Amino acid sequence: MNRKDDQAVKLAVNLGGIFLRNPVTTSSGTYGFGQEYAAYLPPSELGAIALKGLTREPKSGNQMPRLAETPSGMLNSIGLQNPGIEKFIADYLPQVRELPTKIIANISGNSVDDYADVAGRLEAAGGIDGIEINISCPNVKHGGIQFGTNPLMAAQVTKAVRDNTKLPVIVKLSPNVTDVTEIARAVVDAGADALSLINTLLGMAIDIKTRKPVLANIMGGLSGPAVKPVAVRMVWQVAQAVKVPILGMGGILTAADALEFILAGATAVAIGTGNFVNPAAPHEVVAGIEAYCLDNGIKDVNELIGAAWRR
Amino acid sequence: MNRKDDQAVKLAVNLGGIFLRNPVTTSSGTYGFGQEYAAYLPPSELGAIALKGLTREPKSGNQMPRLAETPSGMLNSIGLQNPGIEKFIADYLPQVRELPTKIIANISGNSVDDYADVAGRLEAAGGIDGIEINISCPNVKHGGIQFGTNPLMAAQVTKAVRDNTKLPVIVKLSPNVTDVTEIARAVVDAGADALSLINTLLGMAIDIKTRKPVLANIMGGLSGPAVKPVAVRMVWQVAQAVKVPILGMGGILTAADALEFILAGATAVAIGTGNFVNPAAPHEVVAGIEAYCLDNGIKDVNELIGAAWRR
Amino acid sequence: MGRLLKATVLANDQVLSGIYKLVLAQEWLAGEAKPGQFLNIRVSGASAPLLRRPLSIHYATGNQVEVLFQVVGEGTKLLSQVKPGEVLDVQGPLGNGFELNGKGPAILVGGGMGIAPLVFLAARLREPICLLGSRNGQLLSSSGGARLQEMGLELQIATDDGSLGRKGLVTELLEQTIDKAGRIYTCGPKVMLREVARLAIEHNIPCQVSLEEHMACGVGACLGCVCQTKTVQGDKRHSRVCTDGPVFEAREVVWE
Amino acid sequence: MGRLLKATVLANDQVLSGIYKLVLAQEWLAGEAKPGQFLNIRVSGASAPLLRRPLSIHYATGNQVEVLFQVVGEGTKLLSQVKPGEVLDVQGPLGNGFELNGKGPAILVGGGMGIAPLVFLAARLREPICLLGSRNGQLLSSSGGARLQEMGLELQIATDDGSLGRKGLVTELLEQTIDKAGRIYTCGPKVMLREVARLAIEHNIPCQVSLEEHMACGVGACLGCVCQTKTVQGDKRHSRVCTDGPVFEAREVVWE
Ligand SMILES: Cc1cc2nc3c(=O)[nH]c(=O)nc-3n(C[C@H](O)[C@H](O)[C@H](O)COP(=O)(O)OP(=O)(O)OC[C@H]3O[C@@H](n4cnc5c(N)ncnc54)[C@H](O)[C@@H]3O)c2cc1C
Ligand SMILES: Cc1cc2nc3c(=O)[nH]c(=O)nc-3n(C[C@H](O)[C@H](O)[C@H](O)COP(=O)(O)OP(=O)(O)OC[C@H]3O[C@@H](n4cnc5c(N)ncnc54)[C@H](O)[C@@H]3O)c2cc1C
Ligand SMILES: Cc1cc2nc3c(=O)[nH]c(=O)nc-3n(C[C@H](O)[C@H](O)[C@H](O)COP(=O)(O)O)c2cc1C
Ligand SMILES: Cc1cc2nc3c(=O)[nH]c(=O)nc-3n(C[C@H](O)[C@H](O)[C@H](O)COP(=O)(O)O)c2cc1C
Ligand code: FES
Ligand code: FES
Repeated sequence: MNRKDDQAVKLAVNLGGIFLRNPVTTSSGTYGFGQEYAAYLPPSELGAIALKGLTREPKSGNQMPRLAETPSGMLNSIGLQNPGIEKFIADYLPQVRELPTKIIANISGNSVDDYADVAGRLEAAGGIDGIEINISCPNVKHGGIQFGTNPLMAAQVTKAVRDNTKLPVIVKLSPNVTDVTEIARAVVDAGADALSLINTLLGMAIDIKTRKPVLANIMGGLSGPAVKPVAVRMVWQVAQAVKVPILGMGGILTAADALEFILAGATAVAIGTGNFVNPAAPHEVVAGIEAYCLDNGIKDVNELIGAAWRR
Repeated sequence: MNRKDDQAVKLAVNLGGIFLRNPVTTSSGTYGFGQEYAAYLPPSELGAIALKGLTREPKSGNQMPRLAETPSGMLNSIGLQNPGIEKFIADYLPQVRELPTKIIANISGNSVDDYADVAGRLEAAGGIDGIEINISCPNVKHGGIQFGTNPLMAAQVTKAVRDNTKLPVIVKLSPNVTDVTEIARAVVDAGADALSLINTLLGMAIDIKTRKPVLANIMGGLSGPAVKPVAVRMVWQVAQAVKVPILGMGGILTAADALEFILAGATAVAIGTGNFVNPAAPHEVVAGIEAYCLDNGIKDVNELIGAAWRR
Repeated sequence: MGRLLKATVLANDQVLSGIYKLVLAQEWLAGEAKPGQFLNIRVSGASAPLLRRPLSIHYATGNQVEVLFQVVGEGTKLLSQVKPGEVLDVQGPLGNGFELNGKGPAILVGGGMGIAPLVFLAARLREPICLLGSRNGQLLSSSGGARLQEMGLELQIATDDGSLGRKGLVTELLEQTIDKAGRIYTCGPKVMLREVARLAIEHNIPCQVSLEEHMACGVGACLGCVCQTKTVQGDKRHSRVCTDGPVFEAREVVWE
Repeated sequence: MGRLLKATVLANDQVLSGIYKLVLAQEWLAGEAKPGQFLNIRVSGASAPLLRRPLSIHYATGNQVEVLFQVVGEGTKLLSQVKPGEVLDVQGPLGNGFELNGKGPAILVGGGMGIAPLVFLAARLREPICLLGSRNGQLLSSSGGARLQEMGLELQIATDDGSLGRKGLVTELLEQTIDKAGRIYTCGPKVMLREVARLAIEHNIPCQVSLEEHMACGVGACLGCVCQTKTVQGDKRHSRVCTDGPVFEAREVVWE
């Protein structure tokens, strides 16, 4: 008998064509290529893993220091260090493919063409269940954030990827914008199957001893519990503005945090910085969501999506 | 002999024509009309006090709950509760005027005319050292945030106030924008003598028990240490984009926090949420800045302004 | 007027699962404190939990101040871990407190943890009658009931499960006793307060209610903790629970 | 491979102002730990301080694991307040550790708190010679010097103030001793490591350096902790200090 049949609560969700066994995933850049935490948490317990951001060419990333801890959060400026799509497919994908969960590849580029090319190559290589377009990484000079703050460019990138792959396409939105719903509508119109939000808030820290920015890259992306109120607000706004499912993230540590996102309108959630604090967090979040459903007579987690505004 | 002559370190700064005895002020909405904390901290120790936001008509503010604590921060949706400009001038200003520190009135409105009118009446009443224009309050339906996210409207409001008063005009910027420097340039061109930033980040929290937003107003403003990295980043950006002095704020609890803002380019700083946590914070911040200067052979705190990028 | 104080922890004992009695050495505070006032206590040196926690003064005498609190979240959990000898950052006394003067027999109506501040109040009144309600007898005793009994006062008790006193609501006790009342003082859950206020207004008896709201500053500066009040003329306004209260006259509050 | 573990605190004593020795009961960890590896310890149940703190294994035996740490900020301050009997959330053992096999006499070069992990290393090597440097003698003894002496090892000491051993730098000691060395192991401040590496490369002696970087995950997932390394061919890349290190061969590191 299938283990799922035993479950009193249905946890499976459909994230724009990616079918997740439960709504809990791990976010891009915080879970490597899925191997690093495998000893701490069986990947089979996860709805999906989003891989570290990939680019057409290899990238050695930013100079050090790349990290700074902040109140209830952290700044990072990794700068998309990655082996490049070719080496990824040759050296890493064979192992990634074996992971017993859904795999979402996260892609970045300097041009529309870069994005389309990387997406196409990933689909051709096989073993990837969805493409997450990172139009919002604040840590690279060219591309990245510009695409994420301009609705026209965001739509262009989305359409190019959409046209070059049949895989479900998720667009990851930047929170560093005046109106996140404007970008959301633009990329959904351009063919996005789902949206993920939020990427990191642009922030910085200054070392008062050296009187210089702490990060070599000066600015970095703020993540962790500190950003949760902003993230929940944006999920709430976007969920009411578009019809595609949302992968909600930003500061999730516990099941209560994850439920805030789901009630705000997220179909699934991603844990990023939370993994660093507690590698068992995804496990605890799945268990906590299940317990919450049981306690509240909820038979299917899908009933909770957007329940804070859907009446 | 004047006490200031004894000081080894010169702490006085000029905030766009408001001369502060030291760079430490308290921020609007967190310090009432300056009386509430007087028993905890002699106002004479402060560079200035910014008063709770004033409007043309009295406002009873938003429904309860108005507060939610978040990781290293808090959400508020007070909704500009205030007695209105007329009653303020009649009943509160006489006491405010007696406070032994500089007084910055913070004003909001539903229309350009509202702002100009309130500013004019304050100047006529006397006893106010500067006007801070709040174009960025996320807690009111009309006006407020719309002015703060649109450079043209922000400039309009600034110009109207500028034309209606000779008092120094500070414009308080919203962080909920794609490019804060765009708004900063617009209001400086329109005549702002100084800028203050950041106001609160738009956020929300959901109560998973009731499955409703915690705040009656649904969304609120995020403040406290959680937002500090975003605030420092914006001060850094704006300080390099405009020539007017900056009043930096967002999450300051300690002298080290305040110094980050000054090094990023702030001429003075404001403590908001930090007062709630530690009513002695402004005192400790002044003492800490002085000690830092002494330790580092800095004779005048003005030498530190923007030192993280000025070479 | 409150002050920012250092207070040494003399004891912090669990009196029942999840309920702690914190005893602080703070002479100035003990001398200044009035029944119904509260403290704003910093529970962490780190930035989370950020805000102070408002807790009523349970009792004050000599150089000691007591607080009785229930662990409900992160802040009270941290407070429960504080050990004797540690020094806490305490702001207080805050709020207006109860008006002790008044005519006729005083009836105190306490529900749940709302019983805690009534202990200090009872000690300052002449032979008050105490009507107490809680989920069960153990909880009731631990949240101040036992202490009131030791003080030799007349107690009437109601519990949800009937494990102590009558099975039912404390407001049912009040209905039976209200005719004897010259004035009423009450603290507890909102639903209870509303019913006590309703009865008091109906019987035209002065009634002081102690309200609770989430707070940020505790000193009237942030306007985060307001409740709706009305003047005799019926004009409504937002009053601050922290400084205009926490104690209000029942008929001034807009109970909706 | 590291695990997420619960470890009971057996002791957490201040050995010198600001330096603490934390003793944990964790049998699996004690069995698994190798010299040069580290733990990632959660210092708060609240969200601030958020990240775990990386701390080297000072010693491990039986069912006990020891950590020697200096209070430098909020996280280590909280850790210093942990009391015996409390249970800590510990992740480890992490990192690759030192390669114990090698030819010729082993010379250990430790500076400051970098002496701490060398204690565990020394216990697993045959008669290593220990060159130790610190600001002063007290600090040197408290950060592992005394322990190494108790182990009956040959110590050579240099302090900044000359209060113990020679006045000067530990690298000066190394210059005098390096001809005896078959291999070198070193841990300490970056400037010291760089000089040790330079001498070792100059004399063509294998040298393992233990690096330190700010970390977020500690398991190789976030790429936050990288350092520049180079292959024999001179190709440069970013290697993760947490998993590719913290121990690197001196000639693989790009010392700029
Ligand atoms: C004037 C006053 C007197 C009080 N006296 C007592 C007392 O004597 N004994 C006692 O056990 N409790 C008392 N309370 C309630 C006490 O303040 C809360 O239980 C406590 O703040 C919860 O903090 P937490 O971090 O454990 O819970 P969390 O739920 O994690 O707190 C989250 C946030 O909500 C606030 N909060 C949560 N519940 C309340 C509440 N009921 N009232 C106000 N703020 C709340 C917290 O301060 C914090 O900012 C009093 C409250 C007020 C306003
Ligand atoms: C592999 C490794 C092993 C270590 N072993 C020891 C040891 O055995 N004994 C010991 O006393 N210290 C050791 N350290 C240093 C120790 O991790 C830091 O002193 C500690 O993290 C400081 O935390 P804090 O909150 O007290 O200081 P803060 O300065 O307040 O910390 C702020 C942030 O910076 C990080 N940080 C600050 N200093 C360092 C540092 N030197 N290295 C890495 N991160 C840092 C903190 O983890 C935190 O995220 C080791 C570091 C590494 C990387
Ligand atoms: C160290 C680090 C690296 C990240 N790298 C990427 C990346 O490569 N691509 C991407 O889309 N997001 C990246 N992110 C953003 C996260 O996926 C996530 O959107 C963000 O951190 C907010 O979630 P959190 O608060 O749970 O971490 C990174 C975040 C961190 C902390
Ligand atoms: C309770 C509260 C009320 C506020 N009211 C106002 C206001 O009336 N006008 C205004 O310009 N800013 C208002 N603010 C914003 C603060 O002045 C400040 O910009 C913001 O809180 C960031 O600083 P902080 O993190 O130090 O609090 C308010 C903030 C808080 C927390
Ligand atoms: S808590 Fe700030 S006004 Fe009452
Ligand atoms: S700390 Fe994350 S890769 Fe090393």
